[in-house]
Formats: sequence, C-alpha cells, structure tokens
Amino acid sequence: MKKLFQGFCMFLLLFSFTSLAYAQDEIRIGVIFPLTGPAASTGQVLLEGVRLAADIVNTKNNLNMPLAKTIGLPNLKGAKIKIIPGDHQGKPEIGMAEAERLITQEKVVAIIGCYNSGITATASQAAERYGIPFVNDSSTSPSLTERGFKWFFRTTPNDDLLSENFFHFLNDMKKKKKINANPIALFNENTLFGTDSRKYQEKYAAKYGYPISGVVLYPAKSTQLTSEIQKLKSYNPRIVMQTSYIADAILSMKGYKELNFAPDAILANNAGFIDPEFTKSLGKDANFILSREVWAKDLALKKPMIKTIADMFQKRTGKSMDGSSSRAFTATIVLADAINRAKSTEPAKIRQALLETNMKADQLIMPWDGVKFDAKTGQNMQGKGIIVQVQNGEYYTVWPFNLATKDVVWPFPKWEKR
Amino acid sequence: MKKDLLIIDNITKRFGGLLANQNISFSIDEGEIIGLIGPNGAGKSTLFNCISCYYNSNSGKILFNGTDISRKTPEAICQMGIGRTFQLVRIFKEMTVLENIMIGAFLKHAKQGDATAKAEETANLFGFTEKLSLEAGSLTISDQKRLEVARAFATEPKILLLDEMMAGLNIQEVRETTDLILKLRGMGLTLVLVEHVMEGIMPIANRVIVLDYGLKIAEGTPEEVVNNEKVIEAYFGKKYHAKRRGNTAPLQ
Amino acid sequence: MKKGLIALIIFLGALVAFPLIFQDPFPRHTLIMIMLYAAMGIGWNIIGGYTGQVSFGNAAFFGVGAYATAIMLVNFGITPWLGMLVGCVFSVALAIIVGYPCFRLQGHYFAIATIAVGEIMLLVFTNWEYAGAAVGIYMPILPESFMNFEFHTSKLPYYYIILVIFVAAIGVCWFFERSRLGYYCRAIKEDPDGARSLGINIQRYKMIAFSISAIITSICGTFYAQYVLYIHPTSTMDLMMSIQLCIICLIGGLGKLYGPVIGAFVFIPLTELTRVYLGSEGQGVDLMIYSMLIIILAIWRPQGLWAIFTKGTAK
Amino acid sequence: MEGVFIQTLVSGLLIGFLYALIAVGLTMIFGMMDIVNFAHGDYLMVAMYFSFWFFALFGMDPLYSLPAVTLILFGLGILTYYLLIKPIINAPMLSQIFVTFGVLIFLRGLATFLWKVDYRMIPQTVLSGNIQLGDVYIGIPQLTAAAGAIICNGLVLWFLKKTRLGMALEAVAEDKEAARLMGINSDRMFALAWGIGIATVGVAGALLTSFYYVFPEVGANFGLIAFVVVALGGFGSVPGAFAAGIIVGLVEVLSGFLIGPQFKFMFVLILYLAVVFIRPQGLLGKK
Repeated sequence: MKKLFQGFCMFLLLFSFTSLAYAQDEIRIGVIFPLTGPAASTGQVLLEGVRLAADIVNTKNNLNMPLAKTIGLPNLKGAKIKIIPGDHQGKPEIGMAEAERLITQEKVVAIIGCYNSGITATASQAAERYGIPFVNDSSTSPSLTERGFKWFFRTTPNDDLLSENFFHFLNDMKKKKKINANPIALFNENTLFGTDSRKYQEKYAAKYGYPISGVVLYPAKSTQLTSEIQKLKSYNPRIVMQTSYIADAILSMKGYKELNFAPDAILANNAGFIDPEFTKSLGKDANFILSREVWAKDLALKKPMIKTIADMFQKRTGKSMDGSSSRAFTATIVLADAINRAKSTEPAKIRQALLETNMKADQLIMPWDGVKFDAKTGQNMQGKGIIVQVQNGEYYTVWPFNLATKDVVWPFPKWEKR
Repeated sequence: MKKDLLIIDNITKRFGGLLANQNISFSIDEGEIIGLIGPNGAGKSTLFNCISCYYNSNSGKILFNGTDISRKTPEAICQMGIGRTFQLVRIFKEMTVLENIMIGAFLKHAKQGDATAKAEETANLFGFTEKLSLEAGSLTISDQKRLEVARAFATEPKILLLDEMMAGLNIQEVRETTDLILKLRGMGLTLVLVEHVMEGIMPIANRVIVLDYGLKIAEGTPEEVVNNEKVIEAYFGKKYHAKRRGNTAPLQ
Repeated sequence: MKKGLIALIIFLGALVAFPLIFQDPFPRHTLIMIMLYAAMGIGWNIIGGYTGQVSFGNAAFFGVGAYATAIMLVNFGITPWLGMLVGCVFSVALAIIVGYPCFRLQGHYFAIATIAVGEIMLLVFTNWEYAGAAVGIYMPILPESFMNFEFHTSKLPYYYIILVIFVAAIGVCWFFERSRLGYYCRAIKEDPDGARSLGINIQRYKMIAFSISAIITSICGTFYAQYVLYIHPTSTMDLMMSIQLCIICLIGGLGKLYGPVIGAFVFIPLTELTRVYLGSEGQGVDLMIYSMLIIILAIWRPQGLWAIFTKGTAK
Repeated sequence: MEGVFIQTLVSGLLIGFLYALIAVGLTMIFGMMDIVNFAHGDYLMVAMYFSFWFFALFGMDPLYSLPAVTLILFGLGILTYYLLIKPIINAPMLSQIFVTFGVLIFLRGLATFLWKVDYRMIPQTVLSGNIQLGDVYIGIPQLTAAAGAIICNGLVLWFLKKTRLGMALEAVAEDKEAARLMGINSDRMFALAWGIGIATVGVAGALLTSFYYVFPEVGANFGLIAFVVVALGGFGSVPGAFAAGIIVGLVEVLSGFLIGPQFKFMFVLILYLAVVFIRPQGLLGKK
C-alpha cells in the first residue's frame, strides 16, 4: 500500500512541470477548431486557412495585403507568428479547457476560433476571464456579440445580417425575375446554430412579408432523414431555407433526390453546404442549391488577389478554398496587423489596436467593404454577405447582381431533368 | 416441543406436462430430523424448492407456525426462520469464510460488530476457527458444504432444509456431518434432509418420507420404511423385488 | 489496515498541498477533472463494481444534477448549493423509477436497458424547450462568492470543493464497504439466489446501492455545471461518459475502494495528454493508444492495476 | 395525403431490413458465446471503407466489390476471435465488454488516422436512381439493400438450421462441453461464428455504401440501433433480430413523421424498454 501512494506523490510533482520554455522572438497565436469529431473536416480546412495567412505574414509576398511584403512583424523586430493549434472535439467544456491551456500553458497572446458557435461561447468566456483578445473568424450566432465582452472580436458578419440578406435577395429576384417565393419552410438542425438562425429567419420573413408554412427541427447524427423530408414535403414549400452541418447537408440532398422532392429553391445557411466535401461527395446532385456565403473563388474576376491566395491554398491542401477557410485566413491577417500596429504583445495594447482596425476592401480577399469593429460589441460592421449557386460542381456568385459572374438558375430543376 | 411446526398440505407442482409433485402431505414437529428420500427424479428437490419458495407450487398449502407461506418470497421465509442449503453448493467464492458466515449473521445483527462476533462464534461451532480468512472458493467440497450450513445457521433459523449434504463425501466426512446434524438438533433446531446416502440419514432420522415419481409412497421411522414393500420396489425395481420375496431378513 | 491509512493521509496531504506549490491553472484543471471523475467512478463502482450491476446510464444522474442546479439558478436565482440537494432528490427518484423495472433484468439485458434509459434522457433534454433544448443553458456570470458557487479569478476554490467531494465519496465508499449494505451487495454480485436464501431482499439492496451511486454522481453534476458555467445535453449525459466511468473502475480495479481513484489518475491524464500532444497532428493516434491500453488491461489484468500495487497475485 | 403515408411506410421497411441485416451478425455471435460485440457498428464502418476504396482505387462499383468485402470481413472476424476473444472466453462479462469496446475505439482511431475525417460518398453508382409507383418513390440502392438483407438473413438461417456445420454451431451454442464430447472443435466453431457474424456486416456495409456516406464515426449510429434491435428481438435469435429490425425501422420513420423528427429515436427506445420489461428475453429469445 505504501509504495502505491509514494508513486502518486511523485506523479503529482512531475506532472506540474509540463510548461515548456519558449524562444522569445516568436508571437504565439492560439487557434481552437474542431480537429476531430463530427465537424472535423471543416476544422482541418479552417486550420489550413490560418496557417496560410501566417506563412504569408512570415515571408515576403508581392500582395496588396498588410504584412505581406515584409517578413514577420516589422514593428516587433521581424518576429514571426507561431500558430499553436488546439482541438475542441466539438465539446464546449474542452473548448474552454483548451483556451485556458493555450493562455496559461502555451502563453499565447491571442486566440482565434472556434467555428461551432456553442464552443466559441465557452472558449471566449475563458479568454474574457484572463483578458486575452479572442478573434472569432467563422461563428455566426448573433448572441456571441451581445454578451458585452471586452476582449471578443468577430470579423465575420453574423446570422442577423446574413439572414436579412436572404430577403434582400428574394426581393431583388421578385423584381428582376418575377419569381413566386411563397410559402417558405425552414429545415434546421437543433443545436445553437440551427435554433439561432431560425429566430432571425422568422424575424425577417415577417418583416419582409414572406409566410412560413412550417419549421422542421431535426436531430444531428441521424441514420436517415426520410421522416424529416416527408414532414417538409407535407408543408409543400416553394422555398426551403436550410441550416445544416456537412453530414446532414449531404444526407438531406440524397434524401431529396430519393423522395423526388424539388422545391423552387433551396437557400442554405452556408456551413455544410459550402464545405468542399459537399460538392465532392454529391457530384452533380449538389447542383443548383443556393447558399449564403461570404466568399467565392469567382470574385477573383473583380479582385485578382483572391485568385493567387485561392491557388496557394489549393496547392497547399489539395482542397479548394471556401467561405470558412477564407474567413479564418482573413481573421489571422487582421489579428497579425493589429499586433504589428500595437508594437507589443501586451493584451491591452493589442485590444486597442484591434479597436482601431480600419482595413479597406482592396486589402481583403472578402467581398466586404472593409474591417472595422464596433467598439461596444466587437462585431465587424462592414461585413457583407453574397449568395452563391452551385453550377456543375462549382460555386458561382449570383447576388448582389453587380458582383454576380453567373445568372441565377431558378427554379431548381426537377431531379429527373438533371 | 411444538407439534406441526411445518405442515405440507397437498402440494402439487407441474412443469408443463411433467407432474413433479402430486398431492404430497406430511407434517414436521419441532426438534425432529426428517429424511426425504427417493430415487433420482422422484421430485425431492422440486418439493424442497416449493417449501423454500424458489418455486410456486401449483396447488396446496405450506403452513409454518400456522401461517401459509406457499406464496412468499425466499427471503421472506428465511426471515421467518427457515434456512436452506442447495444441492449444488452456492457459497460466495471470492469472499472469505468469515465474510460468508457474516452475510447470514447480518440478518439478525444489523451492526457490523455484532455480525462479526456472531459469525466467529458460528465458525468455531462449525470448526472453521483457523480458516476464517481463507477464500471460500479454495475450500474442499465438504468444507464448502459445511460452510453453507454454517452460513444458513448464522441466520438463527428454527428449521434447516439441507439438500444432499452428504453427496460426494467419504465415510469419514459422512460421519462428521451426521455428528454435526445431531449437535444442531441438540440445540433445538428442526432439520429436513434430502439425501441419497442411506448410511448417513437412516441412523439419525426420526422419520423418513419416501417419494417416487412425484408421489409420497411411504412415511415412518427408518426401520418401517426400509422394509416397506413399495420402497424396495421403487429403489430396486419389480424383478429384483420378486426374487427377494422369499428371503424376509431385514436389509442391512 | 494501519499502513493503508498512513498512505491515504500522505496522498490527501499531497493533493491539498499541490495547488499551493504549483500555481499554473492547467495542471489544476487536470487534477480537478481527475478528482471529479474519480468521485463519479466511486459512485459507479458502488453499483457496477460492488453490486455487479453494470450500468451504462449513470451519466443521466450527472445530467440531472447539472440541470437541476442550472434551471434553479437561471430561472429562480436559487443558490446552486440548494440546487445540488434538489438535484440529488431528482436523481434518486430517477434511480428508483429506472431501477425498479431494470433490476428485474440480468447481465447484457440490464446493461443495454440502461443504455436505452440514458439515451432517452439525452433525447428528452435535447428537445425540452424549458431546459434550453439542444442549445443548453448558459449560467449567469454572478459576482464571485461561495454562495453563488462561482469563482472567476482562480480555480483554487473549485479545487478544494471537488477535493472535499472526492474525500467524501471515499468516506461513503469506506463505510459502505463495512456496512451490512456493502456485504449484502457483494453477496448479490456473487450469487443472487444464494443471497436470497439468507434473507436478502435483492431488489431493495440493489435500489439502495443505485440511489447512493445516483447521489454521488448528481453532486458531481452540480459541480461540473458551476465549474464550466455552460451545460448542454451531449456534454452532461453522453453514453461515452457512462462508459468512461466503467473504464476508470476497470483500470483501477472493480469492487475495490481505491479502484476508481487509481483508474482516474491513469485515465484522465492519458486522455488530456493524448488530446493535447497528439490531437491535431496525430488525428486518431490518441484513440489507438487509449484503446490498446483498455484491451490489454481487460485481457491480462482483469482485476485492474489495483492487483499490481497490492498483492500482485494475479488469479 | 395517404401517398405520403405509404411513402413513409416504404422507407421505414427499407431501412428496417437494413437494420435487420446489421443486427443478425451481432445476435449470432451473442447466441453462440454470450458475448456482446460493442464494436459491431465499427466493423460496418470498416466494411464501408473497403467498399469505398474498391471504388476509388479500382473503380469497382460497391455491388461488384460486395463479395470481396464480405470475404475480407469474414477473415477479419476470424482474426478478431483468435487474437482478442479467445483469451477472454471465460472472463467476467465486464472484461468481455471492454475488450470489444477497446476494439471499437481502436477501429475509429485507425480509420481517422488512415483515411482522415472527411465524408466520402460514391456519387454515381450502378444502382442510383429510384422507381416511381404512383407518388411513392423507392430508391433502387435502398431496395437492393433490403433485398440483400432478406437474402443474407435467409442464408444465415438456412445455414444454421439445415447444414451440418450450422448445426454444429448451434450445438456449441447450447453446451460447449457436450459439443466437445461429440468431437466438435468448439474453438473453430467460435471462430466460424465470428467470421460469419462479421461477414454479414460486410454485406451490410457494401450495400450501405451505395447510398450513404462513410466517415470514421458512421458506426456509432448504426451500432446503437443494432443493439436495440438484437435485444428487442431476443439475444441469440436470428429470426427475432430480423423481425425486430423491421419493427425498429418502421417505428423510427413513422414516429418521426407523425409525431416529430426529433423524437423518432426516443420511441424506438421506449418500445424496446416496454418489450424487455414485459418479456426480459425479448420477442423470440430463449430465457
């Protein structure tokens, strides 16, 4: 018995010496994404987006983007950025634990993360407690910026703005193409992402006078969605607005085809529908879905820099860049630029620099007017959404019409006419 | 000496078509040693399980101190004072000898201290004094059987039902067991034994009840039963019985 | 026994002293999780280890404890300490409602019935609007105080609260082991029919053991809710958590007082370290290491590590 | 309206047949050796990956690669028996649970490590498309899967009841020692049982790949359902698992449609608990 517990006391002492020593000349940025678990494929893509941005900052590149032409951060003696990844496995408590580990153990100066809105909530809570800037790249649940946090910044537009975009799009389509858009049905997954989006979809549907004939909330991880699609069919909607992560996005499209369900349009809340896996797995069945988006490769026609970055990403990962990885890329550039302007790794100074951020449209690979954070909420005020449509396996911008590179295919062709 | 401590009244037990027990009736007085014998498959163990309520008899009553216990649960009748052992020894193998007996002792002694004392006292009575901390699973078969009796005894029962206590024991162990049973009776306990080992049961039983094909074919003192025609026929079959009829000397 | 007591005191002394010497929050967080899972492991051990009723639904008690505290705090502003008591009452009620029918089942049927009950509870809370449905419940950030059971500046108070819960769980198990209930449960595990012949009402004692297990697990649920300040169905009632409790007891030693303690001290650091160091790059390697350990232990060391440390006499 | 109802019924039946096929292997192994294979769902995942790689590397449609996948899984089943299950044949139930649970985590970890976490699906297979009967649509892949399930279950039942080898398997299931006295090598029988049990999952995996995506966690959903089906049908009873599979499929789809999609799996579980409490040995299981 004795040796049993002596062993344990040694174990406790040893265990505590796990914090490692660091070279001082590198700027450590923590990154928390779902690297394993259900949304893992998106997590990997997000991480690659951040790493690409870090490489560009750390090397000399001829791009009209802050810190591209220089090596590292000039105001900090050319110190390079070091990305420290953390995996929250889709669990809020691990998101919080990883945030604490990165802050206290890895001594990161700021954190980017976490994609799943529910996990960004707990991870940013930890960052708020320790007073470390938390830049959220791709979680769109509006509640995240309504908590009055001092250290929370979000570059991506949130569901509130993006949901309203849908109805601007529908109004424009009514004017231009005389489409009939009534009634609408909602098909959302039942976690924070789905329930939050539903609130805003219903709010703006009422505001713009579009009747909603029915709402179907489905549980994630189903083996089949037949009964859900049947329920959806029973509301015989002309338009389906859907909010799904990647697994259910593929399963539902397969289900629509199997049950020959083809409404006039499927308006998707990006996430699963813009994941590179979506078109790869479904092939031609993915065609003609419309999705809100914040980025599309064909924007390069108006902005060549987008093409170079997208090609660099393709070369690096073998996957095409998408809305998620582009937003992770942008958030990293914005953070690096802020640290450089702050001329120090001291959290309060970085926060101040973030507040003073005023990046112009031409410095971004996003179709936004720029990046400028609201002092009270930390939300980027100049974010813009676009609508893309999948046409023979590629995403093309179809709205706003001034940015559109392809004409909208409306209505959604019947399955047998594909 | 209370009369009719336990009355078996017209017990019938059927498994589907098989009639294991048919209208069996007899009564047991306090302080008696009753032998329950009969060829294999006669329904001895079935009756035993009906008495100890592991089986629910199809009809008939079992009266213990006047109350009908035929529909009670095994634990209830143990609490009323009927202890039992099993044909295939069921001791707690991974517990020590002392712990096994303590489980029985806990019935009447809630506190751990009292239960341990009672268990140690019972262990000494049953000759386990040195083996208290041994794992029950490591004992010999006869020790395990004796432990099972000790454990049942620790619940301070009025009547003990022992199912084939002496099966598989050598002569020496049989004699030890019979001495033990006599000692228990001496302490005011009533005992019902299902047995095959005639040398064991016959010398000590006050009365013997013989079952055959689910029927009670005889009841009486050991001497009466041994010479009973039907009993011999049941054990040795008609052919042998006919040959023997000439020789009237009692069986040794 | 004397030796064991001294060793226990040294061990707890080390645990008490540890956070004072090493200030870093991450090792403290890991130790808090170790003690939390050890306490829940002790809870599971009482029903799964001692009484031999393998339950894969104990996470439901954890969830009930967490949700009772959260709902009462968020909707009625009642201090989590009272919420903890109410959580225990609900958990025991759940244990009885579930236990009564389930305990009539044996072996695999019982295990799978508890999985079904656990999954039903998960689905109920995932679709129950009042309890935040799948979105979960965000606890209000109250001013830091003992009564509010919330501490923002440092983890030390949380550390000592879970240490008290952990020691209490060991105490409960210590008394359980020596009481009539404990002996009866071990008898039920070994041979239910044999136990019945000694006057033991099997269902009643299984129910009592299940209720004790529910109370301990429920208290841990309340602690978790106040520690993470955000709960949702899959983080509090997942089947994986129930199974982890079994693994902890199996690794440490089933039906042994220190089994879950050893199990938690081996299991939790392993999961944390593999996730931290292998998680992103390793991509699955951590799962492989962790599973190989389980298989090796289950095949060659069924009595758990406990046997190595003490007698070391593998049967 | 009733068209939609029939559609739901048909979909329920189709998925029910598949559940039955997945469950038959699990119940066979349990019937033989009283061991519940917790990793059953993950063998399905492995089968789906093999079927997918046959398509991705050699361009073989899952239907053509089905025999190969089944054979590979048969071999895997035998390997699992000799490597992991043989040492714990007489171990306590909990050790058996944790060996199979360890295999579950190992297979998922291996799949994540080798093939990353992406969702892979075969966009165009020989079976794609659906048949239309009135306004009821039946997917051809699902129909073939159902047909495959019926054939496979029939084969297993025929094998167990009619062939010499099958009866030897049943004998060993009844009483290992007695069977050994009859000169049956119980080890080889157990290995055979594991081989066949996992092979049926191979068939299910190959059929599933034509209309469902594969990723390391796909085994989880199907695995849990297989447990419920087997316990509902009665452990060890192949016909029981077949009937229970169909019932679970119907209950899931109907309750999902009539009451609410989010509750569909709950009704399956409630049905299971109701049956098991009334008949602890399940619908057709032996006591």
